[in-house]
Amino acid sequence: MMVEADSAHTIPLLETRQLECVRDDRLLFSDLSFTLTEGEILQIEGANGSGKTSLLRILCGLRLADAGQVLWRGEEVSVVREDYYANMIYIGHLPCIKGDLTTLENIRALLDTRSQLAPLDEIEQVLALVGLAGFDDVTSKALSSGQRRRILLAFLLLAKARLWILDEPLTALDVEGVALVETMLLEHRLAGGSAIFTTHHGMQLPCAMSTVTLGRAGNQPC
Amino acid sequence: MMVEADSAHTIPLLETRQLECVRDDRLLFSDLSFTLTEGEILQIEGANGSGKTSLLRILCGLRLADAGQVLWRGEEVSVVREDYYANMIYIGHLPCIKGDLTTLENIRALLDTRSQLAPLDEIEQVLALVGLAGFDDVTSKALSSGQRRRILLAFLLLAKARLWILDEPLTALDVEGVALVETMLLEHRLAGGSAIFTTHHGMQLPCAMSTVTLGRAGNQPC
Amino acid sequence: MLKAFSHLLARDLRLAFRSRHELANPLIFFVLVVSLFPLAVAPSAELLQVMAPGVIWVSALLSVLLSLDRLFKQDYEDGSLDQLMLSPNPLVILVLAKVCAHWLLTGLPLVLVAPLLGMFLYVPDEAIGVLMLSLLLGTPVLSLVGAIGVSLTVAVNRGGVLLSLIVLPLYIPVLIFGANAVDVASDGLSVRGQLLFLGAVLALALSLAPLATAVALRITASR
Amino acid sequence: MLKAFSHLLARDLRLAFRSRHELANPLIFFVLVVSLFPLAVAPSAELLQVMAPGVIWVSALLSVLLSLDRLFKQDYEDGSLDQLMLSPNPLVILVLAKVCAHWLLTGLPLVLVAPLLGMFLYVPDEAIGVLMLSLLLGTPVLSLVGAIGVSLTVAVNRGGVLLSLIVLPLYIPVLIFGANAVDVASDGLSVRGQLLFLGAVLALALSLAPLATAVALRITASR
Amino acid sequence: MIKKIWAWIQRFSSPKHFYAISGKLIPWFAVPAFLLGIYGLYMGLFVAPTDYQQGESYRIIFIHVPAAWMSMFIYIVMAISAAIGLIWQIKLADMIAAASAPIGAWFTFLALVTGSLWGKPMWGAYWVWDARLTSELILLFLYFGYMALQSSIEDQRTADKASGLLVIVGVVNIPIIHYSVEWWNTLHQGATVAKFDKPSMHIDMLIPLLVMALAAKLFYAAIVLMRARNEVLYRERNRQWVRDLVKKL
Amino acid sequence: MNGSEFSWSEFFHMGGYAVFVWSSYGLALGIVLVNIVSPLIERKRVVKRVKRAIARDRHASQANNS
Ligand code: HEM
Ligand SMILES: Nc1ncnc2c1ncn2[C@@H]1O[C@H](COP(=O)(O)OP(=O)(O)OP(=O)(O)O)[C@@H](O)[C@H]1O
Ligand SMILES: Nc1ncnc2c1ncn2[C@@H]1O[C@H](COP(=O)(O)OP(=O)(O)OP(=O)(O)O)[C@@H](O)[C@H]1O
Ligand SMILES: [Mg+2]
Ligand SMILES: [Mg+2]
Repeated sequence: MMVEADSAHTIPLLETRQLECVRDDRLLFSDLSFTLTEGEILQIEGANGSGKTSLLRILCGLRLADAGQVLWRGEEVSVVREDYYANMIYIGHLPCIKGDLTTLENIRALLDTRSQLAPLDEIEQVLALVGLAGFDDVTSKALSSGQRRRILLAFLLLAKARLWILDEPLTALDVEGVALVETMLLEHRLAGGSAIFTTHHGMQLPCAMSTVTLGRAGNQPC
Repeated sequence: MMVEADSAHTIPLLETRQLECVRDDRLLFSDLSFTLTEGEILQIEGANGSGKTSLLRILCGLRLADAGQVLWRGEEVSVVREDYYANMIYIGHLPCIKGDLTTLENIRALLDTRSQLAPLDEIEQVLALVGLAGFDDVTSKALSSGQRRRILLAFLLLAKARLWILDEPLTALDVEGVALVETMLLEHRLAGGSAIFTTHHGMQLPCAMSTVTLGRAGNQPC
Repeated sequence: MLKAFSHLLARDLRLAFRSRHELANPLIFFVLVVSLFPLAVAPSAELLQVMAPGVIWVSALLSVLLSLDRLFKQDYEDGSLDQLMLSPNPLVILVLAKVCAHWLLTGLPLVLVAPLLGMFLYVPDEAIGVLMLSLLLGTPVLSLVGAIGVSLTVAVNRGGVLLSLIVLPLYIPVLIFGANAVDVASDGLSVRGQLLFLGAVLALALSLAPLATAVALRITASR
Repeated sequence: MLKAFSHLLARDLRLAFRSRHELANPLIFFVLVVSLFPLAVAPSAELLQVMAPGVIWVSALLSVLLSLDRLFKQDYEDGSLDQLMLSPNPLVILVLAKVCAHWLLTGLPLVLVAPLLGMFLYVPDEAIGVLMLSLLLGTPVLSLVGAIGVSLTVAVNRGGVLLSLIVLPLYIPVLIFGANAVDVASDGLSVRGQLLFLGAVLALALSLAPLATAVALRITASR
Repeated sequence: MIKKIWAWIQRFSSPKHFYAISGKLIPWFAVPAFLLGIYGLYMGLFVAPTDYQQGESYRIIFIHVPAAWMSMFIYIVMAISAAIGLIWQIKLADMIAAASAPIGAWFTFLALVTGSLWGKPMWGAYWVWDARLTSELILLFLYFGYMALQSSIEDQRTADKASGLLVIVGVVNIPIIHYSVEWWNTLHQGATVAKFDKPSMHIDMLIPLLVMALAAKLFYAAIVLMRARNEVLYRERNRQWVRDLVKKL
Repeated sequence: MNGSEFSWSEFFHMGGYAVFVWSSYGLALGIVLVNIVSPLIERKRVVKRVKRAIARDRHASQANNS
């Protein structure tokens, strides 16, 4: 809020400069620059294979861009890695869930990687919120695909990160689950958080939302 | 068509009788009976964890029901397995795709398991239809998640089975892909085929569609 | 049916040839393990010669064991196994095709490279033929019996060592008779008995193991 | 940072204890492989005694090798590894925690059960202590160096044998010195040199391997 | 100053520049390699005297020793270029490493086989489990491991870095090969077969040996450039300059 | 050889070690040749692949324009 005052000097939360990604001889995108400010929600659009997942992984620093930079509060991500990772959370296509651990243990393990602790009753509360009440001591391999995704939603809520990077968060969720994600995003934004996400299924957010659209893959040989 | 004439004696294509499924002490459904006739499209509805996947796998004979029967043209599935499998095709959550094979080889391998052959130009045509034109000699691990699902759609079209059993066929598909699946289902129905599918994302079919709804999981201890 | 068999065989072979290094791997593992022993024990010719049949057979067994994973595991995880089980063709035939492919890719190379390793370990020339023959009869059994083990553990994740626990005891008769044949041949005696035994075991395994594997798959892959 | 270390260690241990059979598996594999040898070679006491150090060490090495997969593979496949790499804590610490867990679950049990196997294979009593000590110094190196190998091959599917091709050559010095120490101790000679060497290798591996592993993970897990 | 050097390195190591220069360099290595090879063979086979202990069989030395030296030398070259590739992100260095591996593997193989062929008349066996022999065998496996890893990772950048790291880790084997003869002796008293008693070598033997070793190095330089050029063409296949160039071929 | 006159048959005989010596030299020659030939073949293959890629891209861009 204070920063807004002299917005001329505002440093965006996340910024990309001339990003380029090449996979298997195909130029997926190049010269991709955009910024994300606090409280902004950004959807990455694009057809299948247009490079959304690749872009998100580059934003996270899990993949190297073939050219260009990703800046966190004005500094190269690889330089301020610790600060960046402490404030960012990424949830991708993959489950990140151990079938042999219970719901509760899975959440604890995920939080542990971020060195975060959460009291049991808070976890219980969040589990109820995402529709997993009563499943806290069920081993995760006995959960359905949608239920497993809901564990990740709980993790997302508990981690309290400032920036969410979500790759198709609606996968496997039922109608109620979709509504839940929408609410979560709205509340996150109200609390000043930002988010970048992809989805193929129209997400209806009653708020301003920027979009970045990636071109169709395979058209541009590089 | 001929069968319709004396519909009193019509044997349904697929019929379930008092199916029951218990997983981990939770009764997912019981006393589930429905029929599917030729040219009928049936959606299985239900929240996350209500047992849709389990039901479909039981219908395929990949899983044993805890009680009840599945009949294919009036006969127990385990008895007429060969006839059933020659006319049915199941596509589940999993990719069934080998990352090391090319798109073309993957399709060939899938057809081979059904002892079906398809001439190259037919395959090319279908690939173009599902939006994979030009990807036929790309190894599949270099495809995006949506592109991989499209290989399965091509397989589905080429296998020319009478009954389709599809578990969330819209996963990872973009808007265009969703429209494609809708068209495929319609044409399949026009050709006299039947289908059973699940999805959480409203599929708009401009035709009659039956539904079976499963209850919320975990509510009924058994 | 024959077509289903040959198609699946071809697919598995193609899959293996696609990653060519992968192809050489069980072989290299075999060579590596065999050459670990002379390093670990004092490398005197007499000692090595006495150990040789045992070392070569144990290594062959281990390298087949290690490569078993590729029989069904991957197919289970990516769902291809579901499609195989939904095939109108009898599952037994398909299983047999996969086992054949596995043997061609792991067992056969071992048989072919064994003479070289035998020479490294000072196996007398007259026993080299028996070494190859015993492996030729024995390795298919290892693949066939291994298939049962894999199909039982396919749904268990990280089943690597569980698999060996299940399979190794079943391998022991083959190991004993195979190694013993080479041992006896080194002393210049007749090995007809041992080879007949291995042949009989092979016939038995060939007729029963694919059935058992098919049944096991239907049970374990139900998720 | 210490907390991140201990939490991850605890998670891995808990995961292992959750499937209890899994826990015992490397141990059982070790015992099984060691006992294959008396079956495969003519079981005379002198022969076994000469072979014993080599056989025990080779088997230990193989059972660690086989269990390496569980270090990162699963985490890579289910995406947990991504989360580890996105942790605000240094990756080296997390790697070290995972390697520690791995050693506690595979190396340590081997050290504890080795005396029993040594006695089975007629290792003289005075060499038993050295056997344990050499394994105690050597198995952590196997876990540490193995971690590098796993992290390099984590993105390669069916990398099982590729892993052994990469890792076994690096294991050989440890094997030679470890087995030799036991051998020499059986003859009643001093083994200070060998044990010092193993200790030095351990110190080196402990300081460099986690770093190399962390670097390798950042490279290979980019998909 | 440093900046200037850096800029120069960057320019020189650009694949395009390298391709142009290496094309001109190859003959400068290949021709001397050929001439030295002929001269070395002549000296070794016709001029060098018969060894009073080993008779004529020692002439294998002129193949065996250069090959053995090359097997280690090439590995070290690979490790250094891999390190350069990893640290300074110079693609050319990775290509040199990748191009070296098959050559190194061939030399290792040659050293192993000629060693065995020499061992039969000298020790009465083609193979003994001596430390040096074994560690040379391990070196062959390290080469194989590098090539296997390189080819099994699809993404070229990842493959280069991962296999580069592997070579660097594998460097520990080199001193083991070199010093193993002594270590093994201290360990296995009396068990050693390979005690190369080398009475200070006759100058007529030493010269052809050194000539052959030099010829081998030059040969390697020529071949590695040829291979690296192929790598450049393949990896830069989407660049315009490669396309223009290939169209003319 | 020094002093006594040179004889080719003696030279090829290598004091009884002919098999070992000449197979070493033969193998060395073979390996040298393989090392020379394989990059040349490889080069042909690479050039062919690049040419095919060029053709494919021209094809694709024509298809796009029309
Ligand atoms: C398969 C068998 C053999 C292998 C793998 C082998 C390997 C090697 C290696 C790696 C070197 C280079 C060592 C270094 O520079 O540190 C070398 C050098 C040498 N080898 Fe062999 N060798 C074998 C057999 C033999 C035999 C049978 C002889 C002769 C009796 C022999 C004589 C020599 C000599 C004279 C050198 C040069 C020594 C020096 O540079 O200090 N090698 N060998
Ligand atoms: N392997 C398993 N073992 C025990 N219970 C399981 C197993 N897999 C699923 N379940 C339980 O069975 C129930 C139904 O799972 P199923 O996968 O059939 O649901 P679904 O309707 O397909 O859900 P989704 O929409 O999330 O895919 C879930 O409540 C889950 O807890
Ligand atoms: N491992 C890989 N190696 C080479 N190319 C790849 C790899 N993974 C993906 N690609 C290619 O990169 C492109 C983008 O893939 P990506 O997964 O980023 O797409 P996406 O936008 O997430 O698609 P989807 O909507 O289907 O998830 C695809 O065209 C694909 O062919
Ligand atoms: Mg994606
Ligand atoms: Mg489901």
